Amino acid sequence: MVAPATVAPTVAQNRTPQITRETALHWLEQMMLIRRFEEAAEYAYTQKKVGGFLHLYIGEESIAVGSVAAMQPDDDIFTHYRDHGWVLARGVDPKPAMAELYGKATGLVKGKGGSMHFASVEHHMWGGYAIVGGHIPLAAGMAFSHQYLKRDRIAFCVMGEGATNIGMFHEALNMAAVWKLPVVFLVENNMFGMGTAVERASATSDIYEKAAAYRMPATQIDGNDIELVYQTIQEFAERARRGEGPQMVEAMTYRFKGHSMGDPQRYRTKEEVENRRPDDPINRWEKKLIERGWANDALIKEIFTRVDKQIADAVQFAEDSPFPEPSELYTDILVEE
Amino acid sequence: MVAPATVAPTVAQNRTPQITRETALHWLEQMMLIRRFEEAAEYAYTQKKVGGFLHLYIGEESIAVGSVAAMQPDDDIFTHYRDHGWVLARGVDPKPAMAELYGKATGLVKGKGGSMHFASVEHHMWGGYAIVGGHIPLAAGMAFSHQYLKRDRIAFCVMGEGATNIGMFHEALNMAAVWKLPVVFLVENNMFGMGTAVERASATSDIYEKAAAYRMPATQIDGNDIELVYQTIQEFAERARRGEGPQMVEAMTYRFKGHSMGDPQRYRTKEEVENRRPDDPINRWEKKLIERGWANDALIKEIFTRVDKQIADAVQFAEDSPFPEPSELYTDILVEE
Amino acid sequence: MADLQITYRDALKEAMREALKRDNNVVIMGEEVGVWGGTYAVTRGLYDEFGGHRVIDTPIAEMGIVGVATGAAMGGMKPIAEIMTINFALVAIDQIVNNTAKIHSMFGGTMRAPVVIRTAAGWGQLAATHSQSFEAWFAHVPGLIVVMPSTPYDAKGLLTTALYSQNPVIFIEHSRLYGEKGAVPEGEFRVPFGVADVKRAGTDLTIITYSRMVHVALHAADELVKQGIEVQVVDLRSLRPLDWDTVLNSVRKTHRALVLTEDWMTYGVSAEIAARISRDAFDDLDAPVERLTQEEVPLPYAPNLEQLSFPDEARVVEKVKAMLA
Amino acid sequence: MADLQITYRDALKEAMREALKRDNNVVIMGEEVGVWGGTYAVTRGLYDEFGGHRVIDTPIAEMGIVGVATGAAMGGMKPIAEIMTINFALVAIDQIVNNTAKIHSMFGGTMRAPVVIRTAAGWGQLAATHSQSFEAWFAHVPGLIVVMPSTPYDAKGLLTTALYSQNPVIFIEHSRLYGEKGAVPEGEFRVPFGVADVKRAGTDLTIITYSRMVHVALHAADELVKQGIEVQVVDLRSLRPLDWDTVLNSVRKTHRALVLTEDWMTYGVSAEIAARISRDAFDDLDAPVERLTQEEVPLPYAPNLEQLSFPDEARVVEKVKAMLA
Ligand SMILES: Cc1ncc(C[n+]2csc(CCOP(=O)(O)OP(=O)(O)O)c2C)c(N)n1
Ligand SMILES: Cc1ncc(C[n+]2csc(CCOP(=O)(O)OP(=O)(O)O)c2C)c(N)n1
Ligand SMILES: [Mg+2]
Ligand SMILES: [Mg+2]
Repeated sequence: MVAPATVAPTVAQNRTPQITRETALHWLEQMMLIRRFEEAAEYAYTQKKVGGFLHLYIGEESIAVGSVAAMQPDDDIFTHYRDHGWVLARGVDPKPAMAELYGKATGLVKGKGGSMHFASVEHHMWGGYAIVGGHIPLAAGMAFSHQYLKRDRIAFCVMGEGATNIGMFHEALNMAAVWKLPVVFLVENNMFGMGTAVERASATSDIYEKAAAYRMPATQIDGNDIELVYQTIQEFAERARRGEGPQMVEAMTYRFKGHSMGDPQRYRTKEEVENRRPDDPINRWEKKLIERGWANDALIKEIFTRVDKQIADAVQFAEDSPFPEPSELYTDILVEE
Repeated sequence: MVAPATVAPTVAQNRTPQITRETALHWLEQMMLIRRFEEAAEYAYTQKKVGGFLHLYIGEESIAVGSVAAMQPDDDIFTHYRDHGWVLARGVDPKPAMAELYGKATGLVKGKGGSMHFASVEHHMWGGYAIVGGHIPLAAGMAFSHQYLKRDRIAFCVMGEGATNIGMFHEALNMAAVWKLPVVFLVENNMFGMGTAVERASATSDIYEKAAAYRMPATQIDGNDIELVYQTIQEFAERARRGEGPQMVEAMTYRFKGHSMGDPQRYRTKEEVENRRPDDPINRWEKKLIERGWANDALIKEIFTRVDKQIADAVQFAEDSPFPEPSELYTDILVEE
Repeated sequence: MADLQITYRDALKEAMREALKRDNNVVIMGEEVGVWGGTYAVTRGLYDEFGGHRVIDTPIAEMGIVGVATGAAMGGMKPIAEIMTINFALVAIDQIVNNTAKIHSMFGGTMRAPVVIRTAAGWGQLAATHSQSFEAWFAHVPGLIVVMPSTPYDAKGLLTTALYSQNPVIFIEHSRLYGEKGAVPEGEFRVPFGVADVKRAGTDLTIITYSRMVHVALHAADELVKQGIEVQVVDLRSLRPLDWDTVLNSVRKTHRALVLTEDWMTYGVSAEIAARISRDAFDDLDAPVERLTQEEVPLPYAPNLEQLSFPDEARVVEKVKAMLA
Repeated sequence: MADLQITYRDALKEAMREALKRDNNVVIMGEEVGVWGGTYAVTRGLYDEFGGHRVIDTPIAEMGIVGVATGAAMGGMKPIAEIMTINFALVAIDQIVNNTAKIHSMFGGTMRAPVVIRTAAGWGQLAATHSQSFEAWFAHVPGLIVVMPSTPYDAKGLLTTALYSQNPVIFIEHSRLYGEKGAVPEGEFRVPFGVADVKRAGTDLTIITYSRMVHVALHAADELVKQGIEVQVVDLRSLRPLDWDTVLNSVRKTHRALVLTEDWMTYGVSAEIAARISRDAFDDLDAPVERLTQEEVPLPYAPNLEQLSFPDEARVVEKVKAMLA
């Protein structure tokens, strides 16, 4: 008989900062951009200008922003339907992003994908996918192409903790490990898959333990600590890039909003959510910047005002854009040849 | 970063024998019955009396016989297409078993299943299944019914090491662990999935390590040591029965024949196979019986002769039996109601 | 007993509640069926009433859900496995087709797997992977019963039949019908499988349809009446088994048939219906059997494109008029 | 260049070998494609010739195989994913339908996933889960190309086209055709998608079919000739896209159509073909379109029952004669 796997985080949590003030401020701005983008999206949803499912990333922004900062620009990202943060962190213009939510022709993918399918190939952001776990083998496949074609690129695969219970996750991790593919699996453990708390759905609540089945290096970190995210992803990405095979990072976080719009949230109390507020990654980072003397209230206000303007412009752009031509219904089904 | 899971076998390999001479001789007879049954089946296949796929268990008989000895008669077994050994070990008459191979109306399942789908509900043997991994959730479901209905029964799920790379395996293990279902997962690691050596297909060649992802007790044993199989299954079955949740046993073994009939076996050398011969579980058990003074050559010969007779009768029965009526093509599709 | 005006959603819930009450072997398992109350609120309240051991939240693992439910059914239970939407049935389809549908036949009739697999079709700016119709796939498979109710009455009656059945049933609801109200008798009653329902009598043309499209057909029929055209609307209710007599009798009366479905046309449900009518009513038809279906595209998100993808009342009216012109 | 008499198996292998030679982006991945040489020996020799980095053995993980191949295709490669038999495509079908088929459309045309998914249909006492035909399912899905060649010539030409295509192709071979010989030109050539082939000209009746059933039809036609009946045999070659002109022109000539397939009838391929002919050739038909298909049962193992399940030459002859009587 066996003891459960003894896997444990090793990334030093107390490193000296390796980033410049400029970077630090940029991260704050990016996180706030994501936050405001989603708040605007939420509002537009209540106005029935955005439809379908809308999964907000509010409270988790540090993971996308910290991770992207640690990547090379031509590393490839695959994520799930909770994808706004990843696209914006990657530097995609909020205008086509907002237009995509509005289902407009000027949207990121011409209004064909909506919230769940943001993508920008030019930014090596290969999209949000809406079948839980379905994108995990795709990311492994992209990594396969890098390895095969001897490209100095790696793939990132972002998913929720709930996705680690579906078979596709395991098939992809095993194949990645057998072939030593350059891919980092990044689990955003926000404690719930829809309304199901992690411990009710997964035999282990510490998702990084699952990497042991594939002898894959793995760690669990505080995902709301943006600097730690950055350092950890750097470390694990380097390992993958050096040919040490796939890696896993589990970033602990919390989703402040419902799973999607219209979630009755019977599965948690208002108090539980309120108790997590101090953990808001944006507030935490703000505080840290002030502590370090890198920012003051005035500067922060200036940044946030800039963000507000950008989002207002994005909304205006989306509002003003036309819907796709009816003929677009029949395009892009097959590549013409 | 993490070290790989530190799971390790704990079953004492040197226990004093807990079985009687009578049991020991019965095991020898059962193993030989399986062996001869399959040799007869192989011959019938070359005669084109048996068709389709025929997956032989030759060299692995100790796992089925030792395991079944450790079960209660109403514990439920699910296995894959390499199922002859399990059905015979469970005490099913070789006559309808052989008739099933012949596709006769008197077969175990009326000639509708063939080699891959042996079953006998009366013996709590729920069948061989031919989609790799497909039966694993079924066994968990049977265990679910035992737990829900408060029945003092447990389920056994037998599979090859190759099946542990498919998603269904992981979904079922996780669900079994979350719900603490009374099920024992028994992996027959015969070193190959068809022609793919375990280390070419699985990130870990020690399959029992995969249980760590589900915090599931697991062990790896020499599956060709029938007594060890018996002791281990007893121990793990008891744990499952006591409500300690799912368990995993990995039994190391070796398949002497090709994967199915007509396997060119390009993936291993003749020498490799010959080098494993001393490990033949029947020979090993014979020797041990003689060592213990429980048998001599004459007695063994007597047992084998009895087996030969039984198999000859089974073949005769199969030969003499009629094919199903043509109208049987349309029966058993839906339960009539 | 009196009829109640209740929603399709509540009709389904009532059928399940009655089953949970009368039969301890019945359990519901699926994602968010318990604490959440079902993403479409169909199971809301059942977790509180019957407890977490009867209304069971599962991990996101559809193969596991269907497989475990099937194994439990083999062990004597009567599980309802909920697959949140029919799109997610794809990850479970091997279990459905190779296990659930075949347990009985593959083992020569010695076992049964009477699972009810409930799932929801539908759409609403959910884009390409979340707006699909796969009923033709399931209905292609011997060993399965495939049901697609259109009204609260049928929903409850058919689900009750499913919950008494010894066979595996794929029960496909429609997310856009959950709020639809209709008259439903109090207490238990059954609607048999394989019995189509003439939802509206008419003489000029038969529309053969099922699920949400029944309503589109009925609205179109109301409009057509104003233009002097009397359409008969046949609701298939179950796609497997198919009630062929009702369809044929109707077409023999009206001499014209339109098959109306929400799935893709090519190799879809409408193909089978049209092929059969064309053959069996060859001498009775005054015009070719026509089909009106979803446009053959992966559904885009943009609301205007989505609207263009499905047959609506106006398009049905237009089509019927063209067929009678 | 001269024609060679080679098998369907070798024709497929040649198409792959040429692709592996000309295009470094081409790899083959699947279970037992490498060291074993393919369970049906289609890839035999390619591992030795091109190495394990081009001809790649995988774990038993069909979702993973298709997903990885699709991701690699998005990364610029041209992978051939082999699914050992079409039955195992069920565990991978979510990847095929929700990823491979939709990558291009769902992201507004900004990405491509030009994977070739090769798999084998077939049977031979393999029982219920190993003897199925799912071509109707795949052909139902916009975004996929579905090919089912019947001859070595078509096999090589269509696979070559697939290997140049920028779209995902489901390439369904037939295990009972691998040994079939036929004339195949040396070197590279292509057979386009969506072009049916009149495998035999005739005037009395059109048989529309594909894959192995083409041979059954041709044998039946030989027999029928002796009885004075001239049958035209149309081989669809690809089920999606469908070459409708060739089918219609043939039926307009013969006025009678029989659709012959190896899949189950209800909601199967034959339904679409029959429905379309019935509509588009409504005034040209002298008799209803008939269908001859596999019996609608999970295939039993017993050889006599299996034999009864599939249309054979005799049954085709009988059916054609009945249609002309
Ligand atoms: C295969 C599949 N099953 C179910 C769903 C419905 N669903 C969408 S998101 C979700 C929860 C996923 O949770 P997690 O992976 O933790 O990500 P999070 O939403 O928490 O970020 C579920 C069940 C789906 N989209 N796909
Ligand atoms: C889903 C699926 N994929 C592929 C196959 C073909 N197949 C049959 S047996 C087998 C190997 C299984 O190996 P293992 O699980 O180790 O069992 P063993 O045969 O060695 O006892 C394969 C690939 C299958 N039956 N099902
Ligand atoms: Mg989550
Ligand atoms: Mg094996």
